[in-house]
Amino acid sequence: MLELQNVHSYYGTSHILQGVSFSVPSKKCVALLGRNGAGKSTTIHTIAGLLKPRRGKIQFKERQLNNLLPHQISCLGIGFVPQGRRIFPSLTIRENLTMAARKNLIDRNNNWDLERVYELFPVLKEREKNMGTELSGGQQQMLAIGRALMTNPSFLLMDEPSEGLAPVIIDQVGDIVVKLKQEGLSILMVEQNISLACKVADEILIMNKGTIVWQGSPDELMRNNEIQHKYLGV
Amino acid sequence: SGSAVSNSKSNSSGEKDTIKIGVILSSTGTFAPLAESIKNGFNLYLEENDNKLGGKKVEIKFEDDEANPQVALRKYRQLVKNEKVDILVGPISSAVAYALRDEVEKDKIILIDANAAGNDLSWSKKSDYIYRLSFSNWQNGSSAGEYLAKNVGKTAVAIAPDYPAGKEVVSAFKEAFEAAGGKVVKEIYPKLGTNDFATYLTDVAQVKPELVFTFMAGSDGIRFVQQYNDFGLKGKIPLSGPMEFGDQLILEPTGEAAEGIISGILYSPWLENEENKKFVEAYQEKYGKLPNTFSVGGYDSAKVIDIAIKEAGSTNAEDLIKVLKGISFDSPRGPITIDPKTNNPIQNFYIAKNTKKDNQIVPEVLETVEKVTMPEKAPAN
Amino acid sequence: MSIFSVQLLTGLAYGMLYFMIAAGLTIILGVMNIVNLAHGTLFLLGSYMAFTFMNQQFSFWIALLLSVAVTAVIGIIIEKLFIRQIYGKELEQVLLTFGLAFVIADTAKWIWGTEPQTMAVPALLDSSISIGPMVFPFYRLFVVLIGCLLALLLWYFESKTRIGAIIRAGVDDRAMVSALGINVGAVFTGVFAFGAGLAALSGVLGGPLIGMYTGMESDILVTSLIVVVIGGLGSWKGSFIGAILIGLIETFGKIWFPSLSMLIVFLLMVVVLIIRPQGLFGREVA
Amino acid sequence: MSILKVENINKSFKTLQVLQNVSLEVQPGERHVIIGPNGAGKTTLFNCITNVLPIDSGKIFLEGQEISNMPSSKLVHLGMSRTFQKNNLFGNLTVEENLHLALTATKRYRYQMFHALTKHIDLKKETDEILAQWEISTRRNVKVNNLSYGEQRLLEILLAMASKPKILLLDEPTSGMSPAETAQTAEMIQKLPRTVSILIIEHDMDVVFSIADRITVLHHGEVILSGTPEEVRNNEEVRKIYFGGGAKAHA
Amino acid sequence: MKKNILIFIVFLLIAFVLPFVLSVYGIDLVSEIFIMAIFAMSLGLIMGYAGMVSLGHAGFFGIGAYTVALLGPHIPNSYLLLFFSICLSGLLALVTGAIFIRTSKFYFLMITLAFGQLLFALAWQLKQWTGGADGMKVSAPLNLGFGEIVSPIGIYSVMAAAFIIVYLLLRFFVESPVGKVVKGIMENEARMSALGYDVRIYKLLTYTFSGALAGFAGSLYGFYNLFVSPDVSSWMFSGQVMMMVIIGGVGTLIGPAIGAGLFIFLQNFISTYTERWPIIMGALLVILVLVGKGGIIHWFALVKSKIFYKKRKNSDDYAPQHVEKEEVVN
Ligand SMILES: Nc1ncnc2c1ncn2[C@@H]1O[C@H](COP(=O)(O)OP(=O)(O)OP(=O)(O)O)[C@@H](O)[C@H]1O
Ligand SMILES: Nc1ncnc2c1ncn2[C@@H]1O[C@H](COP(=O)(O)OP(=O)(O)OP(=O)(O)O)[C@@H](O)[C@H]1O
Ligand SMILES: [Mg+2]
Ligand SMILES: [Mg+2]
Repeated sequence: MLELQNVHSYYGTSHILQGVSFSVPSKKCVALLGRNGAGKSTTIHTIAGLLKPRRGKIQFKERQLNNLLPHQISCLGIGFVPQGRRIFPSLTIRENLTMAARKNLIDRNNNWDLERVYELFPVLKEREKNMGTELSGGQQQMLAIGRALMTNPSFLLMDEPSEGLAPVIIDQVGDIVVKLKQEGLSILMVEQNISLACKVADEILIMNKGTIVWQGSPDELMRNNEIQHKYLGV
Repeated sequence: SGSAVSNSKSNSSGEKDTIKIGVILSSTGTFAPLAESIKNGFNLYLEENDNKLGGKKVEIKFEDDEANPQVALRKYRQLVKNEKVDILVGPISSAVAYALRDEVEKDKIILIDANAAGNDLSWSKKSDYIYRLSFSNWQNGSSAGEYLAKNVGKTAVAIAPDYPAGKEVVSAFKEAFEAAGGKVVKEIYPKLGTNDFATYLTDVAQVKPELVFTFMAGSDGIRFVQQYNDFGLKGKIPLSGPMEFGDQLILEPTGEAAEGIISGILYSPWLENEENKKFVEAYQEKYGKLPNTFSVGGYDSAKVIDIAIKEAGSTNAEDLIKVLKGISFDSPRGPITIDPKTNNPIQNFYIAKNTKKDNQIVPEVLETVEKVTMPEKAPAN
Repeated sequence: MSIFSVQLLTGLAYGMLYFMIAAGLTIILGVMNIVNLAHGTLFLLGSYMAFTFMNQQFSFWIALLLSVAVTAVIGIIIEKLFIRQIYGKELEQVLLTFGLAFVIADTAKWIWGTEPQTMAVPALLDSSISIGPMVFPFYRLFVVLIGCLLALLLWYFESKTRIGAIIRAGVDDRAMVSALGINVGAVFTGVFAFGAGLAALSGVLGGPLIGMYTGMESDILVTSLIVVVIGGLGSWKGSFIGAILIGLIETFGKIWFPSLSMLIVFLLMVVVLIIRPQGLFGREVA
Repeated sequence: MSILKVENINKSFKTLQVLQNVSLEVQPGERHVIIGPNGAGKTTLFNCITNVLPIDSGKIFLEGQEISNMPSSKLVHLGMSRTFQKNNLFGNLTVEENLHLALTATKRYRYQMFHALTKHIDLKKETDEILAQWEISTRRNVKVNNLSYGEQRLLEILLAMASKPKILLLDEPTSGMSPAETAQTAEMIQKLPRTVSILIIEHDMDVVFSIADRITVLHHGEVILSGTPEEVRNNEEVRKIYFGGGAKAHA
Repeated sequence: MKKNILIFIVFLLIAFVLPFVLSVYGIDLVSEIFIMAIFAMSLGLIMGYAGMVSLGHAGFFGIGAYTVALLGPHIPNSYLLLFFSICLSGLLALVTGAIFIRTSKFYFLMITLAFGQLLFALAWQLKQWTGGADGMKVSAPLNLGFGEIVSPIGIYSVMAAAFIIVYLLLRFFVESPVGKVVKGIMENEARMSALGYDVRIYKLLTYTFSGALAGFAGSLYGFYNLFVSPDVSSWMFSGQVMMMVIIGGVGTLIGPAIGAGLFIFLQNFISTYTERWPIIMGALLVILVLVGKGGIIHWFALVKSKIFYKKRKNSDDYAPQHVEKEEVVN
């Protein structure tokens, strides 16, 4: 569904992504792991169009994304849960959700709307009149996920969705991801929480210094202590 | 030092056959229409005289002082020290005139005041280097006072913007009006640039004077005249004012709302004299519109330079001073003489009533006030 | 009717005029966070264009529509060519819009000359009603009506459409909004044009009351800035209440403290900001 | 005497009561962890202790001195400093400048007006030490906005420690850190001398159990349990509301 | 540091040579530019180093100028007059600043605008003392202990010296702890107070310092111009100075001074050549924003980096300022 071929990205003159290639098959979840500063978020940003790749090819459902603008990419059905949540402080929680709302054009019966998001995260409904930043850190994370769902994506980019969440909620997020997958979404997820990643992902990628250094199934990773130690420091 | 430099220069330029004239006006901001009119008048005179004044080719430099004395001083230095102009033609704003006053004294440069009407230029801040060709606030305020008291009403409310000219005009009016037996029952000073006079008009309606005397220039004047009409005071309480309410700048935009206003004017395009006929024709030809009082100020400023240089046979300041004091000539507004006691023109004012003629509002002259002369000293009060 | 209530009405009408003048800026500065110092010139442009259209024998209302439309298009051009490149950089916006204001105002002076002008009240509204000792021009009541309609429009824009939320979000984090699939650029262009159009609208409707004159742009600008700031950035409600407050205070200030007429608005602003540093209805996060 | 004592504080936002009669005590040298579900009021508690938010009622003592209404800037000088859950740094300044600002806060010369800051040798020395200790000397001149998220999290802690506090309040210091960095941070916290007491909010159970002397559980703004790690780990209710079923509460 | 000293020496040389190559008028104009440069630098300080954008700074300038004008006839000692101006404007800045710094950003801009306008109106209305809108003449000869200074060269030297002193003061200030701290506050006020700084004191110190310098510039202007009118404290003048600062480059010290020079030069000469000077001036401003990387000063940096072509460090003090949103809680 999504395919990166030899992608190179830069911030100014610093060469961050140095030839990244991988693909995310349809209805699968791929997790991207790696140390801080490895370039995971940069990868996500490059896919979402927030950063233009200098070289390489990004393809989504036969469409080349390289030269599209972020909103065009999003409209192709790519949802985005950013790292650090990036909730809009001047909007209420409800507005944070409604402003992103977009109809599901492919599957009408499976539409994400306000009600469904509220059902998923009831606390958001309780607080819907509050400003976005008046939520606790974890609640903001829920809001960021909800906001991405409101765009009814067929592909979800999640940058550390479990950050700042209580263990019980992390479990819940894991369940949600699995459920979303079942509903037909494909997911690229950056995670620091290895056990979560291994629980929900079909495939694991490990990134280091801007390249993919390891690729395999969760089981393989769990068994490979050397890799875990070398790249993840566990 | 600076003065030494300009001295030697003005001496040497006495023999040159071109003169350089610097014109400082306020071309941006509220005063822009006045500046443009003066410039038009000045240029018209030059054109009529083959771009020569006093037989010398004229090189002219226009500068914009933005109605700010600080900017004006900088422009002044630029003109006098850099461009080395021989004669200055001067400012719209009185504040600028006062700021320039000491400088022209120091540099010994003649300043022909084409507009600034501040009284003190003729009184406490009078200078031998400054000659006014327009009119003073005292003249403008007092001219209609006597007529109004005798023919229109005995009690008046006076309204003028809250700045020096406003106060000067009103106090001159009050002096003349009360000397003729009238009484100013209330003075109102709205801020400059007031959008809404409704409050004041309500007040006037309450006080019920026999007449209202208002000094408002430019768009303030237009708004006042309109609102006086809108709020139903027109026709109930006669409105009067100084020259502004009989001038083209206000009559043209306000149209019928200005009908009936009595004003003390010093010029109108319909004044009947030879000079004026020629002037209006030429002006209309060149600019496609009627001249106003300020155009005449510009025109006369050029004219007075022309005559003075001819008579003095020199552009040297000291020589010019000798002839400028008491100089007289025929202007489109009638005969004028520069009073050596005040360096201010002695001129006729006309009591006029705005009347509709051929679908146009025209200030119709009711009476001529001959030779309005500024007193030598500020009236004591 | 007592004189007091006449003054009250006057103040109210005056406040509505203020609100109308500031409406465009409420959007562009208040909601979009663009320091638009060209607001006054857009206002001026609106009234001058309507003036010309009316001289071409168009009716007041057609002239109104035309000049609003043209100004909105100018707004689009300004946004696309210039503003777009400096979102979030307030100081550069100051410089740029100030430069534009210079250019537009001087061009207007070039085209329409320096003489002060005024606009005729449309025949339909050219009457007056008497209230107590005074007659009150009908057109002023019309302005009150327009003010209310504008408030309604802004309210609708703010709470019944997503646009208001999108703009505010765009100000917070532009990239994030576009990553949610919204063409922020287009929305911003549109809203800027809307704000410019509003400026022109109030220019035309204010024409018969204020007229057109050189240097008017800065008077209008300062007035609008004060209204927006007293009301608090980002809220039409603030501008609305703020404007009425200014109208009333100025009107009664003229009566009670005539010598302070120059200061009264500024004093009011200082007092309001001392009591509420973010304006009457401003959001805390400015 | 406890170093920090919170007595019955209450805090509400409009109608929402966020903290209810919260009491808490931190002993000198103690590593005290606060856990609780999202929205339990942990960050709010920090904000109240540091007077970023005013409390509605209750009292707070630092080494026996009441600090309930003391401006947050003053608390630093009394020996309390904190980090923020969401990075709160000087994004346009470099790492070094960030550290300078943090270090200067407690220097005597912080009100000097005409003498160059960088001329102070102690400042340079301390900065160098910190950079070397955390192996980020190479990042010294990098603008903070250009650091990766995890690196920013680390700097967040370093800024708080710069004032050499007696008690350090850390709000989810390891969130956003990779397992490697998390382990490193936990180790660093453990290594801090016992002269520094630490109150810490954390969701990573590995970290919690590796450093905690004592754990307080907050739920709906109320302290439901305060005890040793063992007690907390074995508490059924905490397991239900916080750890969840599959969580590695017994890591 | 070495680089700074070099630049400084070059500047001294230029200042020393200029009077020999310029006409009397040129010397006059450059003297005025020095004064405006001091004024612009004072505003540049709070704008670029403390994030306080004021539209009322001309108020302090006016205080300085009017102090000289009003006290000049009674106090013959120029040093004393300058001292009074500085104290008075500094004091006023301290008092008003204590109120104003409660507001921020745009609200600060507007409350300072009101402040300037109030002073403007005061000068306008106190006609007995100030001459009202007509302005007043300054009769205070400049005498610094070596006779009355009247010649253009003399004035020039005084203004140049004043400029250099102020520049050095400012340079020391921005490098000092207070200067650095206030810059940190501009970046992130909440964090500064969490780090233990009393934010208000620092802002107030800086504002006061800046106000006093503006007053100093104003008093120099009084001596130079020998005439003051309320326009010296109008918002238009404040606006112009703000233009100078932005044109030159916010966040640098010398930028605003360069901006002042350019602005005055343009204001003076464009209008000499065309009546349509506002269009040209406006267009120049627009172009400056579109091609200028946040002020003229950065062009120098650009040129320099082109010439020397050495890799600059990742962070450079020339990078345009970009004020981030503050995040208070969480
Ligand atoms: N805006 C930026 N400008 C310059 N460099 C940047 C920028 N953002 C990130 N970097 C650099 O790019 C590298 C990769 O950053 P990235 O954010 O992709 O890391 P990451 O893998 O997501 O790390 P983390 O787990 O900490 O989020 C880092 O070295 C970082 O310093
Ligand atoms: N400024 C505010 N206005 C209104 N409500 C607020 C505000 N700040 C926090 N809250 C609410 O108070 C509650 C507690 O928030 P707090 O940030 O303390 O949670 P937390 O325990 O730190 O959670 P997390 O682990 O998710 O960070 C939440 O429900 C939050 O929505
Ligand atoms: Mg990342
Ligand atoms: Mg929290």
